[in-house]
Amino acid sequence: MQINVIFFGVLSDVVGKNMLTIQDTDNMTDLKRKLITNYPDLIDYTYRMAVNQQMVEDNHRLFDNDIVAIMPPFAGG
Amino acid sequence: MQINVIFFGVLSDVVGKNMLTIQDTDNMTDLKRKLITNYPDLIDYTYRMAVNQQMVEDNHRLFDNDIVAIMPPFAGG
Amino acid sequence: MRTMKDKNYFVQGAIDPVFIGEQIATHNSNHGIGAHSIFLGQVRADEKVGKHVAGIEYSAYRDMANKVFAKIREEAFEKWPLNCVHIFHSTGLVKTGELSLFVFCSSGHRKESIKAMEQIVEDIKHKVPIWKKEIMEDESVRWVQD
Amino acid sequence: MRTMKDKNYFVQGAIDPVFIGEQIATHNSNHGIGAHSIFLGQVRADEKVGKHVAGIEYSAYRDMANKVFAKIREEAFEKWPLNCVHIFHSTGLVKTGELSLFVFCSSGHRKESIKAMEQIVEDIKHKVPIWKKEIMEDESVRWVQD
Repeated sequence: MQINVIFFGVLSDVVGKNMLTIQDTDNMTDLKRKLITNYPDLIDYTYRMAVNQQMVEDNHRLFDNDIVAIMPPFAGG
Repeated sequence: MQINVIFFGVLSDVVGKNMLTIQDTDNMTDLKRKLITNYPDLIDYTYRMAVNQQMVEDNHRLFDNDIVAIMPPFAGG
Repeated sequence: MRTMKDKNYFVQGAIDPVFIGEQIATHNSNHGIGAHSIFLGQVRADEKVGKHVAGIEYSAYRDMANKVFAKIREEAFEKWPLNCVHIFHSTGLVKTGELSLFVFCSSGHRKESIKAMEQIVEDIKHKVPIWKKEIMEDESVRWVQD
Repeated sequence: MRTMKDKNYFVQGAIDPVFIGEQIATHNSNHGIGAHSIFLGQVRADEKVGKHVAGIEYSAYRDMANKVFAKIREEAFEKWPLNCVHIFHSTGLVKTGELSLFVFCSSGHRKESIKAMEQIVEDIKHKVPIWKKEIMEDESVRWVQD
Protein backbone atom coordinates (compact mmCIF):
# COMPACT_ATOMS: atom_id res chain seq x y z
CA MET A 1 0.00 0.00 0.00
CA GLN A 2 1.44 3.33 -1.13
CA ILE A 3 0.23 6.93 -0.71
CA ASN A 4 1.41 9.77 -2.94
CA VAL A 5 1.88 13.05 -1.08
CA ILE A 6 2.20 16.42 -2.83
CA PHE A 7 3.20 19.71 -1.17
CA PHE A 8 2.24 23.24 -2.17
CA GLY A 9 3.30 26.80 -1.44
CA VAL A 10 5.70 27.32 1.47
CA LEU A 11 5.36 23.66 2.46
CA SER A 12 7.25 22.43 -0.60
CA ASP A 13 10.12 24.68 0.57
CA VAL A 14 9.87 23.31 4.13
CA VAL A 15 9.93 19.69 2.95
CA GLY A 16 12.40 20.42 0.18
CA LYS A 17 10.39 18.63 -2.49
CA ASN A 18 7.03 18.76 -4.28
CA MET A 19 6.17 15.10 -3.98
CA LEU A 20 7.02 11.93 -2.08
CA THR A 21 5.49 8.52 -1.34
CA ILE A 22 4.62 7.07 2.06
CA GLN A 23 4.21 3.32 2.63
CA ASP A 24 1.99 1.45 5.06
CA THR A 25 -0.50 4.04 6.25
CA ASP A 26 -4.28 3.91 5.99
CA ASN A 27 -5.48 7.16 7.55
CA MET A 28 -4.61 10.86 7.57
CA THR A 29 -3.74 11.03 11.28
CA ASP A 30 -1.10 8.36 10.85
CA LEU A 31 0.17 9.91 7.62
CA LYS A 32 0.62 13.30 9.33
CA ARG A 33 2.56 11.65 12.18
CA LYS A 34 4.88 9.97 9.70
CA LEU A 35 5.42 13.26 7.81
CA ILE A 36 6.27 15.19 10.99
CA THR A 37 8.71 12.46 12.03
CA ASN A 38 10.53 12.84 8.72
CA TYR A 39 10.14 16.64 8.43
CA PRO A 40 9.94 18.09 11.97
CA ASP A 41 9.76 21.69 10.69
CA LEU A 42 6.24 20.96 9.42
CA ILE A 43 4.97 21.27 12.98
CA ASP A 44 5.37 25.07 12.78
CA TYR A 45 2.95 25.38 9.86
CA THR A 46 -0.82 25.26 9.52
CA TYR A 47 -2.09 23.32 6.55
CA ARG A 48 -5.18 21.77 5.04
CA MET A 49 -5.40 18.44 3.30
CA ALA A 50 -7.10 17.08 0.21
CA VAL A 51 -7.34 13.47 -0.90
CA ASN A 52 -7.83 13.01 -4.63
CA GLN A 53 -8.72 16.72 -4.87
CA GLN A 54 -11.39 16.65 -2.16
CA MET A 55 -10.85 18.47 1.14
CA VAL A 56 -10.66 16.01 4.09
CA GLU A 57 -10.26 16.03 7.87
CA ASP A 58 -7.75 14.20 10.09
CA ASN A 59 -9.60 10.91 10.50
CA HIS A 60 -10.02 10.32 6.76
CA ARG A 61 -9.36 6.74 5.57
CA LEU A 62 -6.68 6.28 2.90
CA PHE A 63 -6.47 3.72 0.09
CA ASP A 64 -3.66 2.46 -2.13
CA ASN A 65 -2.48 5.09 -4.62
CA ASP A 66 -4.47 7.93 -3.08
CA ILE A 67 -3.05 11.37 -3.83
CA VAL A 68 -2.80 13.47 -0.68
CA ALA A 69 -2.23 17.21 -1.04
CA ILE A 70 -0.70 19.10 1.91
CA MET A 71 -1.66 22.75 1.43
CA PRO A 72 -0.95 26.02 3.28
CA PRO A 73 -3.88 28.40 3.83
CA PHE A 74 -5.27 29.49 0.46
CA ALA A 75 -4.35 32.94 -0.82
CA GLY A 76 -6.01 33.39 -4.20
CA GLY A 77 -7.20 36.66 -5.67
CA MET B 1 -42.96 87.82 -8.01
CA GLN B 2 -42.31 85.19 -10.66
CA ILE B 3 -41.45 81.47 -10.42
CA ASN B 4 -39.80 79.54 -13.28
CA VAL B 5 -41.13 76.01 -13.65
CA ILE B 6 -39.33 73.32 -15.68
CA PHE B 7 -40.74 69.90 -16.60
CA PHE B 8 -38.86 66.65 -17.23
CA GLY B 9 -39.52 63.24 -18.72
CA VAL B 10 -43.13 62.31 -19.43
CA LEU B 11 -44.33 65.50 -17.69
CA SER B 12 -42.99 67.77 -20.42
CA ASP B 13 -45.18 65.74 -22.84
CA VAL B 14 -48.19 66.06 -20.51
CA VAL B 15 -47.81 69.82 -20.15
CA GLY B 16 -46.71 70.26 -23.76
CA LYS B 17 -43.67 72.37 -22.89
CA ASN B 18 -40.38 72.21 -21.02
CA MET B 19 -40.72 75.49 -19.18
CA LEU B 20 -43.22 78.14 -18.09
CA THR B 21 -43.52 80.91 -15.54
CA ILE B 22 -46.08 81.26 -12.76
CA GLN B 23 -46.89 84.61 -11.10
CA ASP B 24 -48.00 85.38 -7.58
CA THR B 25 -47.27 82.23 -5.64
CA ASP B 26 -45.04 81.84 -2.59
CA ASN B 27 -45.20 78.15 -1.72
CA MET B 28 -45.13 74.76 -3.43
CA THR B 29 -48.64 73.72 -2.40
CA ASP B 30 -50.13 76.80 -4.06
CA LEU B 31 -47.90 76.37 -7.12
CA LYS B 32 -49.04 72.76 -7.58
CA ARG B 33 -52.69 73.86 -7.34
CA LYS B 34 -52.14 76.47 -10.03
CA LEU B 35 -50.37 73.94 -12.29
CA ILE B 36 -53.17 71.39 -11.96
CA THR B 37 -55.75 74.07 -12.73
CA ASN B 38 -53.94 74.88 -15.97
CA TYR B 39 -52.90 71.28 -16.83
CA PRO B 40 -55.54 68.93 -15.33
CA ASP B 41 -53.83 65.81 -16.78
CA LEU B 42 -50.99 66.32 -14.27
CA ILE B 43 -53.23 64.89 -11.56
CA ASP B 44 -52.72 61.38 -13.02
CA TYR B 45 -48.94 61.51 -12.53
CA THR B 46 -46.66 61.13 -9.54
CA TYR B 47 -43.79 63.58 -9.41
CA ARG B 48 -41.10 64.98 -7.15
CA MET B 49 -40.03 68.60 -6.93
CA ALA B 50 -36.75 70.45 -6.66
CA VAL B 51 -36.25 74.16 -6.02
CA ASN B 52 -32.94 75.53 -7.30
CA GLN B 53 -31.72 71.92 -7.68
CA GLN B 54 -32.55 70.86 -4.12
CA MET B 55 -35.30 68.32 -3.46
CA VAL B 56 -38.22 69.90 -1.54
CA GLU B 57 -41.57 68.91 0.00
CA ASP B 58 -45.03 70.43 -0.50
CA ASN B 59 -44.88 73.16 2.11
CA HIS B 60 -41.64 74.67 0.80
CA ARG B 61 -41.54 78.48 0.66
CA LEU B 62 -40.85 80.08 -2.76
CA PHE B 63 -39.02 83.29 -3.61
CA ASP B 64 -38.87 85.53 -6.66
CA ASN B 65 -37.02 83.88 -9.59
CA ASP B 66 -36.83 80.44 -7.95
CA ILE B 67 -36.46 77.61 -10.44
CA VAL B 68 -38.91 74.78 -9.67
CA ALA B 69 -38.32 71.40 -11.35
CA ILE B 70 -41.31 69.05 -11.69
CA MET B 71 -39.85 65.55 -12.12
CA PRO B 72 -41.28 62.07 -12.68
CA PRO B 73 -39.78 59.20 -10.62
CA PHE B 74 -36.08 58.87 -11.40
CA ALA B 75 -35.01 56.07 -13.74
CA GLY B 76 -31.25 56.28 -14.13
CA GLY B 77 -28.88 53.40 -14.73
CA MET C 1 -22.99 78.95 -4.90
CA ARG C 2 -20.07 77.24 -6.62
CA THR C 3 -17.71 79.36 -8.61
CA MET C 4 -16.17 76.41 -10.47
CA LYS C 5 -18.15 74.63 -13.14
CA ASP C 6 -19.47 71.30 -11.82
CA LYS C 7 -17.75 68.17 -13.13
CA ASN C 8 -19.68 66.45 -15.91
CA TYR C 9 -20.61 62.80 -15.33
CA PHE C 10 -22.47 62.34 -18.63
CA VAL C 11 -21.26 60.84 -21.88
CA GLN C 12 -23.14 61.25 -25.17
CA GLY C 13 -24.62 57.92 -26.30
CA ALA C 14 -23.38 54.46 -25.30
CA ILE C 15 -20.27 53.79 -23.20
CA ASP C 16 -17.62 51.99 -25.29
CA PRO C 17 -16.15 48.77 -23.78
CA VAL C 18 -12.75 49.88 -25.12
CA PHE C 19 -13.03 53.02 -22.97
CA ILE C 20 -13.69 50.78 -19.94
CA GLY C 21 -10.54 48.78 -20.65
CA GLU C 22 -8.59 52.03 -20.99
CA GLN C 23 -9.93 53.35 -17.69
CA ILE C 24 -8.89 50.13 -15.94
CA ALA C 25 -5.41 50.36 -17.48
CA THR C 26 -4.83 53.90 -16.18
CA HIS C 27 -5.02 52.59 -12.61
CA ASN C 28 -1.93 50.38 -12.84
CA SER C 29 0.27 53.19 -11.54
CA ASN C 30 -1.75 53.52 -8.31
CA HIS C 31 0.14 51.01 -6.20
CA GLY C 32 -2.16 51.17 -3.18
CA ILE C 33 -5.05 49.66 -5.13
CA GLY C 34 -5.73 45.96 -4.53
CA ALA C 35 -9.35 45.72 -5.70
CA HIS C 36 -11.57 47.24 -8.37
CA SER C 37 -15.36 46.78 -8.40
CA ILE C 38 -17.15 47.76 -11.56
CA PHE C 39 -20.85 47.97 -12.36
CA LEU C 40 -22.13 48.28 -15.92
CA GLY C 41 -25.73 48.92 -16.92
CA GLN C 42 -26.70 47.43 -20.29
CA VAL C 43 -29.90 48.10 -22.27
CA ARG C 44 -32.15 45.00 -22.40
CA ALA C 45 -34.41 44.07 -25.31
CA ASP C 46 -37.45 43.78 -23.02
CA GLU C 47 -40.74 42.86 -24.66
CA LYS C 48 -43.62 45.27 -23.98
CA VAL C 49 -47.08 44.75 -25.48
CA GLY C 50 -45.63 42.39 -28.09
CA LYS C 51 -42.83 44.67 -29.23
CA HIS C 52 -39.14 44.58 -28.30
CA VAL C 53 -37.17 47.54 -27.00
CA ALA C 54 -34.64 48.69 -29.61
CA GLY C 55 -33.02 51.35 -27.45
CA ILE C 56 -33.41 53.81 -24.61
CA GLU C 57 -33.27 57.57 -24.92
CA TYR C 58 -31.83 58.99 -21.68
CA SER C 59 -32.59 62.53 -20.57
CA ALA C 60 -31.61 64.32 -17.36
CA TYR C 61 -31.80 67.51 -15.37
CA ARG C 62 -28.12 67.85 -16.18
CA ASP C 63 -27.01 70.57 -13.75
CA MET C 64 -28.77 69.01 -10.79
CA ALA C 65 -27.74 65.47 -11.77
CA ASN C 66 -24.06 66.44 -11.88
CA LYS C 67 -24.34 67.90 -8.37
CA VAL C 68 -26.04 64.72 -7.11
CA PHE C 69 -23.39 62.49 -8.73
CA ALA C 70 -20.70 64.58 -6.99
CA LYS C 71 -22.48 64.21 -3.66
CA ILE C 72 -22.89 60.42 -4.05
CA ARG C 73 -19.19 60.18 -4.80
CA GLU C 74 -18.22 62.34 -1.81
CA GLU C 75 -20.41 60.27 0.53
CA ALA C 76 -18.71 57.08 -0.64
CA PHE C 77 -15.28 58.54 0.09
CA GLU C 78 -16.48 59.53 3.58
CA LYS C 79 -17.87 56.07 4.29
CA TRP C 80 -15.14 53.75 2.95
CA PRO C 81 -11.35 53.99 2.49
CA LEU C 82 -11.37 54.27 -1.30
CA ASN C 83 -8.58 55.15 -3.70
CA CYS C 84 -10.75 56.11 -6.68
CA VAL C 85 -14.40 56.43 -7.67
CA HIS C 86 -15.45 57.09 -11.26
CA ILE C 87 -19.00 57.39 -12.58
CA PHE C 88 -20.10 57.71 -16.22
CA HIS C 89 -23.77 57.83 -17.30
CA SER C 90 -25.13 58.01 -20.83
CA THR C 91 -27.36 60.73 -22.16
CA GLY C 92 -29.19 60.45 -25.48
CA LEU C 93 -29.79 57.20 -27.35
CA VAL C 94 -28.30 53.89 -26.18
CA LYS C 95 -29.25 50.87 -28.28
CA THR C 96 -30.13 47.41 -27.02
CA GLY C 97 -26.98 45.57 -25.85
CA GLU C 98 -25.03 48.80 -25.38
CA LEU C 99 -23.83 50.18 -22.04
CA SER C 100 -25.44 53.18 -20.30
CA LEU C 101 -23.78 53.25 -16.87
CA PHE C 102 -20.21 52.63 -15.70
CA VAL C 103 -19.40 52.80 -11.97
CA PHE C 104 -15.77 52.08 -11.02
CA CYS C 105 -14.62 51.89 -7.34
CA SER C 106 -11.07 51.07 -6.30
CA SER C 107 -9.67 50.39 -2.85
CA GLY C 108 -6.88 48.59 -1.06
CA HIS C 109 -9.04 45.59 -0.21
CA ARG C 110 -12.02 43.88 -1.79
CA LYS C 111 -14.82 44.49 0.70
CA GLU C 112 -14.70 48.28 0.61
CA SER C 113 -14.70 48.48 -3.17
CA ILE C 114 -17.66 46.07 -3.48
CA LYS C 115 -19.76 47.77 -0.77
CA ALA C 116 -19.06 51.23 -2.17
CA MET C 117 -19.95 50.13 -5.72
CA GLU C 118 -23.22 48.58 -4.51
CA GLN C 119 -24.21 51.72 -2.57
CA ILE C 120 -23.30 54.08 -5.42
CA VAL C 121 -25.39 52.08 -7.91
CA GLU C 122 -28.39 52.15 -5.51
CA ASP C 123 -27.95 55.89 -4.99
CA ILE C 124 -27.78 56.53 -8.73
CA LYS C 125 -31.05 54.63 -9.22
CA HIS C 126 -32.88 56.58 -6.50
CA LYS C 127 -31.33 60.04 -6.27
CA VAL C 128 -30.23 61.23 -9.71
CA PRO C 129 -32.77 63.06 -11.92
CA ILE C 130 -32.50 60.92 -15.06
CA TRP C 131 -35.33 59.53 -17.19
CA LYS C 132 -35.67 56.84 -19.81
CA LYS C 133 -37.81 56.70 -22.92
CA GLU C 134 -37.93 53.25 -24.51
CA ILE C 135 -37.71 53.28 -28.29
CA MET C 136 -39.48 50.21 -29.66
CA GLU C 137 -38.61 48.23 -32.82
CA ASP C 138 -41.43 49.99 -34.71
CA GLU C 139 -40.15 53.41 -33.52
CA SER C 140 -43.04 53.91 -31.13
CA VAL C 141 -41.93 55.31 -27.77
CA ARG C 142 -42.82 54.73 -24.13
CA TRP C 143 -41.61 56.59 -21.04
CA VAL C 144 -40.31 54.20 -18.38
CA GLN C 145 -42.32 54.77 -15.19
CA ASP C 146 -40.28 52.90 -12.59
CA MET D 1 -14.70 10.61 -12.73
CA ARG D 2 -15.08 13.15 -15.52
CA THR D 3 -14.36 12.02 -19.01
CA MET D 4 -14.08 15.54 -20.39
CA LYS D 5 -11.06 17.64 -19.54
CA ASP D 6 -11.97 20.25 -16.91
CA LYS D 7 -12.27 23.84 -18.11
CA ASN D 8 -9.18 25.94 -17.41
CA TYR D 9 -9.72 29.13 -15.38
CA PHE D 10 -6.06 30.17 -15.31
CA VAL D 11 -4.24 32.65 -17.50
CA GLN D 12 -0.45 32.87 -17.64
CA GLY D 13 0.78 36.13 -16.08
CA ALA D 14 -1.22 39.33 -15.69
CA ILE D 15 -4.74 39.86 -17.07
CA ASP D 16 -4.69 42.54 -19.79
CA PRO D 17 -7.22 45.42 -19.41
CA VAL D 18 -7.76 45.23 -23.19
CA PHE D 19 -8.94 41.62 -22.75
CA ILE D 20 -11.42 42.83 -20.12
CA GLY D 21 -12.84 45.40 -22.55
CA GLU D 22 -13.10 42.70 -25.21
CA GLN D 23 -14.92 40.34 -22.82
CA ILE D 24 -17.42 43.09 -21.98
CA ALA D 25 -17.98 43.82 -25.67
CA THR D 26 -18.83 40.19 -26.50
CA HIS D 27 -21.89 40.43 -24.23
CA ASN D 28 -23.69 43.07 -26.32
CA SER D 29 -25.52 40.37 -28.27
CA ASN D 30 -27.07 38.88 -25.10
CA HIS D 31 -30.21 40.99 -24.97
CA GLY D 32 -31.47 39.67 -21.64
CA ILE D 33 -28.53 41.21 -19.76
CA GLY D 34 -29.22 44.45 -17.91
CA ALA D 35 -26.35 44.45 -15.42
CA HIS D 36 -22.71 43.39 -15.28
CA SER D 37 -20.72 43.28 -12.04
CA ILE D 38 -16.98 42.93 -12.34
CA PHE D 39 -14.30 42.38 -9.73
CA LEU D 40 -10.61 42.85 -10.47
CA GLY D 41 -7.76 41.98 -8.14
CA GLN D 42 -4.66 44.15 -8.58
CA VAL D 43 -1.21 43.58 -7.07
CA ARG D 44 -0.37 46.21 -4.44
CA ALA D 45 3.15 47.55 -3.72
CA ASP D 46 2.81 46.76 0.00
CA GLU D 47 5.78 47.58 2.16
CA LYS D 48 7.14 44.70 4.25
CA VAL D 49 10.16 45.08 6.52
CA GLY D 50 11.23 48.24 4.69
CA LYS D 51 11.00 46.78 1.18
CA HIS D 52 8.23 47.17 -1.40
CA VAL D 53 6.52 44.31 -3.20
CA ALA D 54 7.51 44.30 -6.89
CA GLY D 55 5.25 41.43 -7.91
CA ILE D 56 3.48 38.25 -6.87
CA GLU D 57 4.24 34.77 -8.13
CA TYR D 58 0.99 32.76 -8.13
CA SER D 59 1.02 28.99 -7.91
CA ALA D 60 -1.91 26.59 -7.65
CA TYR D 61 -2.98 22.99 -7.37
CA ARG D 62 -4.24 23.41 -10.90
CA ASP D 63 -6.44 20.35 -11.38
CA MET D 64 -8.19 20.76 -8.05
CA ALA D 65 -8.45 24.55 -8.44
CA ASN D 66 -10.18 24.21 -11.80
CA LYS D 67 -12.73 21.83 -10.26
CA VAL D 68 -13.35 24.27 -7.38
CA PHE D 69 -13.76 27.21 -9.78
CA ALA D 70 -16.33 25.17 -11.72
CA LYS D 71 -18.21 24.35 -8.52
CA ILE D 72 -18.22 27.99 -7.34
CA ARG D 73 -19.62 28.99 -10.73
CA GLU D 74 -22.31 26.27 -10.64
CA GLU D 75 -23.39 27.27 -7.13
CA ALA D 76 -23.81 30.89 -8.25
CA PHE D 77 -26.03 29.80 -11.15
CA GLU D 78 -28.13 27.74 -8.71
CA LYS D 79 -28.52 30.62 -6.27
CA TRP D 80 -29.21 33.59 -8.58
CA PRO D 81 -30.80 34.06 -12.02
CA LEU D 82 -27.61 34.82 -13.93
CA ASN D 83 -26.99 35.07 -17.65
CA CYS D 84 -23.21 34.62 -17.55
CA VAL D 85 -20.37 34.04 -15.09
CA HIS D 86 -16.73 34.22 -16.15
CA ILE D 87 -13.68 33.77 -13.91
CA PHE D 88 -10.03 34.27 -14.86
CA HIS D 89 -7.14 33.89 -12.38
CA SER D 90 -3.45 34.49 -13.01
CA THR D 91 -0.75 31.93 -12.54
CA GLY D 92 2.96 32.80 -12.56
CA LEU D 93 4.33 36.32 -12.11
CA VAL D 94 2.06 39.37 -11.87
CA LYS D 95 3.85 42.65 -11.31
CA THR D 96 2.75 45.48 -9.01
CA GLY D 97 -0.17 47.39 -10.57
CA GLU D 98 -1.12 44.48 -12.83
CA LEU D 99 -4.33 42.44 -12.57
CA SER D 100 -4.45 38.88 -11.19
CA LEU D 101 -8.20 38.14 -10.91
CA PHE D 102 -11.18 38.94 -13.15
CA VAL D 103 -14.69 37.90 -12.05
CA PHE D 104 -17.52 38.88 -14.41
CA CYS D 105 -21.21 38.24 -13.51
CA SER D 106 -24.11 39.27 -15.73
CA SER D 107 -27.84 39.19 -15.03
CA GLY D 108 -31.10 40.85 -15.99
CA HIS D 109 -31.11 43.13 -12.98
CA ARG D 110 -28.43 44.73 -10.81
CA LYS D 111 -28.90 43.06 -7.44
CA GLU D 112 -28.33 39.50 -8.60
CA SER D 113 -25.15 40.33 -10.49
CA ILE D 114 -23.68 42.27 -7.54
CA LYS D 115 -24.55 39.59 -4.94
CA ALA D 116 -23.22 36.80 -7.14
CA MET D 117 -19.98 38.66 -7.82
CA GLU D 118 -19.47 39.32 -4.11
CA GLN D 119 -20.06 35.66 -3.18
CA ILE D 120 -17.83 34.33 -5.97
CA VAL D 121 -14.94 36.59 -4.89
CA GLU D 122 -15.33 35.41 -1.26
CA ASP D 123 -15.43 31.79 -2.38
CA ILE D 124 -12.31 32.22 -4.51
CA LYS D 125 -10.43 33.66 -1.52
CA HIS D 126 -11.43 30.80 0.79
CA LYS D 127 -11.93 27.69 -1.32
CA VAL D 128 -9.47 27.66 -4.23
CA PRO D 129 -5.99 26.13 -3.69
CA ILE D 130 -3.86 29.06 -4.86
CA TRP D 131 -0.79 30.53 -3.16
CA LYS D 132 1.17 33.75 -3.44
CA LYS D 133 4.87 34.40 -3.14
CA GLU D 134 5.74 38.09 -2.90
CA ILE D 135 8.77 39.12 -4.92
CA MET D 136 10.38 42.16 -3.31
CA GLU D 137 12.25 45.01 -5.03
CA ASP D 138 15.60 43.43 -4.09
CA GLU D 139 14.46 40.04 -5.49
CA SER D 140 14.09 38.48 -2.05
CA VAL D 141 10.89 36.43 -1.73
CA ARG D 142 8.27 35.85 0.95
CA TRP D 143 5.34 33.41 0.94
CA VAL D 144 2.06 35.16 1.81
CA GLN D 145 0.61 33.45 4.89
CA ASP D 146 -2.94 34.83 4.96
